[in-house]
Amino acid sequence: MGRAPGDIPPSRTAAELFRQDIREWIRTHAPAGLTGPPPRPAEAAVAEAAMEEAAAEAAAVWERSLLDARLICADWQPEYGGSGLSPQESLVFEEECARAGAPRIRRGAGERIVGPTILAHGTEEQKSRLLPGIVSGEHTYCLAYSEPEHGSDLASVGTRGTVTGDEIVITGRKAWVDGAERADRALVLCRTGGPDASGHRGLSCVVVPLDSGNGVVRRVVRQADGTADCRELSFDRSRAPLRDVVGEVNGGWRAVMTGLAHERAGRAAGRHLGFEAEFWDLVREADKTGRSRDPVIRDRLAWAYTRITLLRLLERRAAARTGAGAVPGADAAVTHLLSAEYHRRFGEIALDIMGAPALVRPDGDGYATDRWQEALLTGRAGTIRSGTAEILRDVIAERLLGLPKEPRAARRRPS
Amino acid sequence: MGRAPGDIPPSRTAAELFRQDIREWIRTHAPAGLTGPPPRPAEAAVAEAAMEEAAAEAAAVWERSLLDARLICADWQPEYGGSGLSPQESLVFEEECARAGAPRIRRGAGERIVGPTILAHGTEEQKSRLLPGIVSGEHTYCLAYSEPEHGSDLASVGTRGTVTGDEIVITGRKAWVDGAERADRALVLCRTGGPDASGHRGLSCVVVPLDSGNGVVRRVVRQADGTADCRELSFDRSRAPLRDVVGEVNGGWRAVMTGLAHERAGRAAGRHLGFEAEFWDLVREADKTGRSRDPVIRDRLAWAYTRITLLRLLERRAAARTGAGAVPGADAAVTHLLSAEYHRRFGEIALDIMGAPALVRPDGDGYATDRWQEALLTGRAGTIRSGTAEILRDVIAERLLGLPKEPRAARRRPS
Amino acid sequence: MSAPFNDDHGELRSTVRRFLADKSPENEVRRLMEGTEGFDPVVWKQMAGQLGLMGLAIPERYGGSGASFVELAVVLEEMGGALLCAPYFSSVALAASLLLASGDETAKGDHLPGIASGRTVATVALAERSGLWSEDGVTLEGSRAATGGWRLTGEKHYVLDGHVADLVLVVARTPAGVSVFGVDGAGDTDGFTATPVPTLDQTRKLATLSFDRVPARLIGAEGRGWAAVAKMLDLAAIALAAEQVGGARKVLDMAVEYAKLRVQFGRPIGSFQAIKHKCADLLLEVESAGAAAGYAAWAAAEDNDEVPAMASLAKSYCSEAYFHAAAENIQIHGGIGYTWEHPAHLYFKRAKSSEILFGDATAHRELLAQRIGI
Amino acid sequence: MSAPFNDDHGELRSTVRRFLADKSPENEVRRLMEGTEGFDPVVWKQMAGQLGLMGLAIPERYGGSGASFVELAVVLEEMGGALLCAPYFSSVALAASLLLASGDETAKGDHLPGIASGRTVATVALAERSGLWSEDGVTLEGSRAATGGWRLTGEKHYVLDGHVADLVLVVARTPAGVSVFGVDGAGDTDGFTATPVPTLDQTRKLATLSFDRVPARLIGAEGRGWAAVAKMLDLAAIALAAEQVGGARKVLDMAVEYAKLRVQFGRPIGSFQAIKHKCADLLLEVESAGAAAGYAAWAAAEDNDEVPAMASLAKSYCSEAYFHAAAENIQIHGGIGYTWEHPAHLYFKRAKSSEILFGDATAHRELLAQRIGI
Repeated sequence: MGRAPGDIPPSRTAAELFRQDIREWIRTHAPAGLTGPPPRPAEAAVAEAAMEEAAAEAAAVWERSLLDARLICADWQPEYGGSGLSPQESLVFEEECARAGAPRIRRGAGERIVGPTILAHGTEEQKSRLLPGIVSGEHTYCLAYSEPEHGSDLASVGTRGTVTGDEIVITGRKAWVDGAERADRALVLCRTGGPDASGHRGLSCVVVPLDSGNGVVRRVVRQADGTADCRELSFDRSRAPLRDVVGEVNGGWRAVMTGLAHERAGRAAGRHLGFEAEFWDLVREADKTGRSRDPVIRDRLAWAYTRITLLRLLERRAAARTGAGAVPGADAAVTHLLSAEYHRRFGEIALDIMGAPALVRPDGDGYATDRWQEALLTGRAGTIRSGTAEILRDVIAERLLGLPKEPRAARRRPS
Repeated sequence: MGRAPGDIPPSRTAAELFRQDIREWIRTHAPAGLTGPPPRPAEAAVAEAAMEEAAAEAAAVWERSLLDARLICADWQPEYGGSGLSPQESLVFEEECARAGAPRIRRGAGERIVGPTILAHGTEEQKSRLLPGIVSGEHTYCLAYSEPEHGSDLASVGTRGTVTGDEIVITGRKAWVDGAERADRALVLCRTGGPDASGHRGLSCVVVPLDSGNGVVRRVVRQADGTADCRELSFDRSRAPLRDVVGEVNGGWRAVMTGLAHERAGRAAGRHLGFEAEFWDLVREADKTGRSRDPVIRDRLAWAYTRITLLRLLERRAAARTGAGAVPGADAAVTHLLSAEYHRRFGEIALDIMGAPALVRPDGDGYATDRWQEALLTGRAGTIRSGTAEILRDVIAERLLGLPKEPRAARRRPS
Repeated sequence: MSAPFNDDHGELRSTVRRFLADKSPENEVRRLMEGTEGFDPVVWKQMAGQLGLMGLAIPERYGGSGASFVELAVVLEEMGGALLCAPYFSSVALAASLLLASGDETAKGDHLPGIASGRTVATVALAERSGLWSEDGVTLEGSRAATGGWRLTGEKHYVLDGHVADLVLVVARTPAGVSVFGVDGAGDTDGFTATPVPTLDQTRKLATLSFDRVPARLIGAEGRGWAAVAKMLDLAAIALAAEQVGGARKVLDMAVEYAKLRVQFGRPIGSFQAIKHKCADLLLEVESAGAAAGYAAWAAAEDNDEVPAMASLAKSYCSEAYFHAAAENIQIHGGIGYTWEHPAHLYFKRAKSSEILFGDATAHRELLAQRIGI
Repeated sequence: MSAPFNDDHGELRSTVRRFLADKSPENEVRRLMEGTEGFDPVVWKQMAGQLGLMGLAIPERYGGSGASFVELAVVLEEMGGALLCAPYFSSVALAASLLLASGDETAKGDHLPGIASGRTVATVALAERSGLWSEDGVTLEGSRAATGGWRLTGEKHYVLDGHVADLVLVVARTPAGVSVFGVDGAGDTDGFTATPVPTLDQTRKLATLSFDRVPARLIGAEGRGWAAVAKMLDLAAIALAAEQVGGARKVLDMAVEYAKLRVQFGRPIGSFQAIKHKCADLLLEVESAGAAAGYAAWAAAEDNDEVPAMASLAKSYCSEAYFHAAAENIQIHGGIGYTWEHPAHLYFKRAKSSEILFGDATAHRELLAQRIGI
């Protein structure tokens, strides 16, 4: 009788006991200047912004403490540098950091995608060798799957990987690579199969060093929101050791799918905490101008609060399910889609509330934006990255509801 | 320089000159008791309802006057019983009838679909023989295209038509037949082609008498809105003269397409006049309860008024274009879709405004509904009939925007 | 289809589901909805006797089994899915909740055991002609009779199962303010008439009650009734939200099943992206609705201070999700889905009615804004 | 794609379209939007001289060609489609409209010929820090100087092209009420500064103007200025709606072209129903927007009593249609559509900005409700 944990916030589960410990630990370890005083989620975003400007020293102390306590990639097993936190405990850790105004320290694509992919499909040797470097920050990874010509259609990937002795040699071009600027390694999806291995057959995932001597060229691509980061990588006979293929050679598709599910789950994870802080900040803006007394605006704010709450509840459910052994799969598409579509709409609501002042950007080089303008713009990217909203709906309908796939036209042979 | 007529309401076009004449004609010919006094569109619906109860005599006088003036199917050429009104003039006639509170007298599917199909694809002999009977009301038609198994997929029609000498013999079952109760003839879509003529090849349209001696059985189907009309027809070796095939034998698909476009155009035609009347009645209800002071309700009412206005403008455009010689085609899908989706939403808004009183139906046999409940329920049918909203969007995208068709799976051979 | 997050059926859920599949199949629903009473007394007895459903969330000292609102929500979800025709919502979610909130030990002791055992069908009469479920809307007059005791005069509308209730809890206005009274609805109480009215949603009966100096017993303190009513309204919103989740799950299942089987244009219609994405959106909404209603029910069980906000959040979200799902279910079924024989319209009408009952989505979003301090 | 209802290009439309294709291609738009001035004076002269665009809707007696708002709307539609960077909207749709509405023959005779010939770049300064385009929002003070004449003191914000205007029409408050004044913006007017501000939509420049006892000339009667401003606001709404239609048509064309060419999963993405239906919905909205803006422009040309309602109807509908189309254009393009190099974001930013300018869709729907008597 009753429901599974996660459905109902249990007051005395392991995760809640963990909450007391971790709250105390954060209180004693987060250096002054990092932690905002009031335990209100509304302050978290501000605190996170302040963090960027905080003395590098305080940040380094905090990182050191987290590393010592194995609280970076904390859900990974101790042998790889984590603490083996359950998904519920990880969520509690997120919540408590937000509550204390202490920034999480994350390892980007390495934590979100590459690690989970190696954990699921890598050899024991790969796990022991590669994962600790992600945790420690020694190596920073990016994900080089998409290509300019193929976008979300990863089965059409054309980048070649040629196995030569104990090496694999990569040539091709990758686009929409988040974090390529800072990364020193990429998990690259390439085509290693013969001419008859089209589509998702004959693909491999391999860790490639992004050394300048390795034929790798970075290209900066400016985005609609004004930011300009390296987002394209081209490989010209770039070499990687064969032992760094994750999953089988020609058997990379499963690794891709695992990575994508983790990517979506990771993008949704804990986002409601930031959303909630941002929401209350917007309410305060609306209070200032009196817009929060307008019934139409109130209706939209209540809508937004409802979505944030739903994200929180669904994330708890997801954590409970993953905690019970489920691999993030199609349901990661659900939370990612909800989260991305919420934030897209939030940006629109925010600008409606701001009114005329939203016409003007802050001073600054390039195309500086305030946070509401940024929300409006980046919101548009959220329903494109990690699979467009359209692809996510296909995934949800086919995998969760069992609806039949569309009849496919004959696939064009990838070039 | 400037725009085509229809875009801008021209003040001195032929249609506007016609308006003066027809307004005067209606004033002198509509019998007392039929015409409501105030020339406000808001009253038209009330007047139309009153009409139903008005003395049959007044209605008969009005019908006689309209017939004498050739104002039933008034856009058909004089040789078939009409006055050859241009589309703009037809619209003016609609508007003026609504303004005067005088009911239009229409000939249902005969006027909306069968007539236009015969005009486009029939022989001269068919036009002369069949059309005047539609105008006069001697014969009432219904459209028997869809089948229970195939719904909107008319190319899968399985009803057989076998040519035997100078007759065609029909066997099969048809569903979603509007007006089958009152009709004495049906335009039936049947499969006359051989076994290799699948899909839209090998179909024929034929006028079939619905005499009880002709193997025709009517079945009453009750609808979700509580109404119960004959809506299914089954044919068991029902016979029709071969000369009543409209278009070529096995060449019925073009006739089907013409009919559907006219059906959609006809369903949209003049509907904004009724919508407007209904809208103002709803506003009066909202005034009574004070709901019209609620900003969220005001926003929805303004939304509704906007859509009605757009329908009026788009209909004027469409009339101008048809007047300039265009055959109603994919753009009929546009106005029909707008109109159907508007009214679906209108029913929801109406119930939101009514609140708790909408929980209670009026007294009466069966499932009596008030007009707002009826709007809510029938609104759901509007986006299904005459092609679902999904099919209409395909039509719009493929024919107006030129987007490629979906790859088709191998079509199953119709049984 | 098994709903992907919905791994929380539990034994209660499957027991109730089996019972309803047996006792409340579609033909029974149609039989009862055409009648005036609107429920089957035999099934009602079984619900109480075999399953103990009426007393589920009533404390043991009043004859219940002392489970929580969470279990009640599971039952209501299943009933919503089956469109069960019975005065369960009115007796349990409304009347028992109001009695429990009243703080009146005598009234609780008098009435809850009857409700828990199913002997007493009870309801709450709150709204009046204006159709408001708010304190302002209460005008029915309670006055002290010269002979002692109280008399009620006025009309109540939109009273769930008011024509079959043995006990009617009436929210009235006395000189001291809003007060709750108990009225005997079953016997030939002088001055009291209950008239069933035809309903948009035929599976839930409503009545108009008229009171002409009807003797009544005060429940709780005079003039202090609104606090209990307000609490009941929150619980009613959560209970309706649970029902709505059950209904929404059911129509999504129907739509998905049909989309897999129905072939048009040579393909199952579920292979068309338009249908597929409709279903995907409905799944998102149904799962979100389930999360909202489930959490709200947990808050109700804990009786914590999240109840008011979560009640309005759940009611507004689940109302819209259910209506959307019920509407799209008709659309996906096409012409078939609009016929009287097909059950789609029953859910559609239930969805719209339960959206309107106790305040629509817009009204509850405004309440939510107030309750979170905007 | 040729828009199916859009068979009304006419010669003016094609002339303007060719001119803009030549003079305002994307690289020019990008060059000008990065600069401060925000327009190319050479092209500006050609617009006035070769095409006579500035004087199009200005009566002949003031040096214009006396065409109507309908023709002006055609030009604005094309400019919206090309994202022309120039102070055309501010000079023609705002300043000329306000002068024409002012009833001040002297002011019209003084200023309209300059605007019509393109010699005078003019604008209107109405909103202040609060960002309201309403009578309430006007606080900038106009007072009589001891030496005679008027002086203005205060700040104006969100002034279109305020930093390049030769003539600024300032809406100010004097003891008698709201009044309109002319201020020389070009020279070194004492106490007057115009500061360009960075804009969300870089293709339309805004400035903050500050006035410290700036000499100004009263236009129209003191205290009677709001009627003319209100009329100008209606015309500005219609003009913006026309621009929005042009922009929306353009992004729909872009999206459809891309959907036909871009292959994903072995098919052009335009063959996927999800994309197809998005485009179909956009077409409905773009055509509806075109009908609304066209009819509103006709009402403006006739100067009839439908203008206020149609202005709000067109502004609210076209704002949302354009934003929706611009947003879906990015979505349909995917990652490419979110890059700076791709023009999609320029339209997206223009769409959002023009939605906010002069009141957003919600505000105009409320106005519409008032104007039709709800």
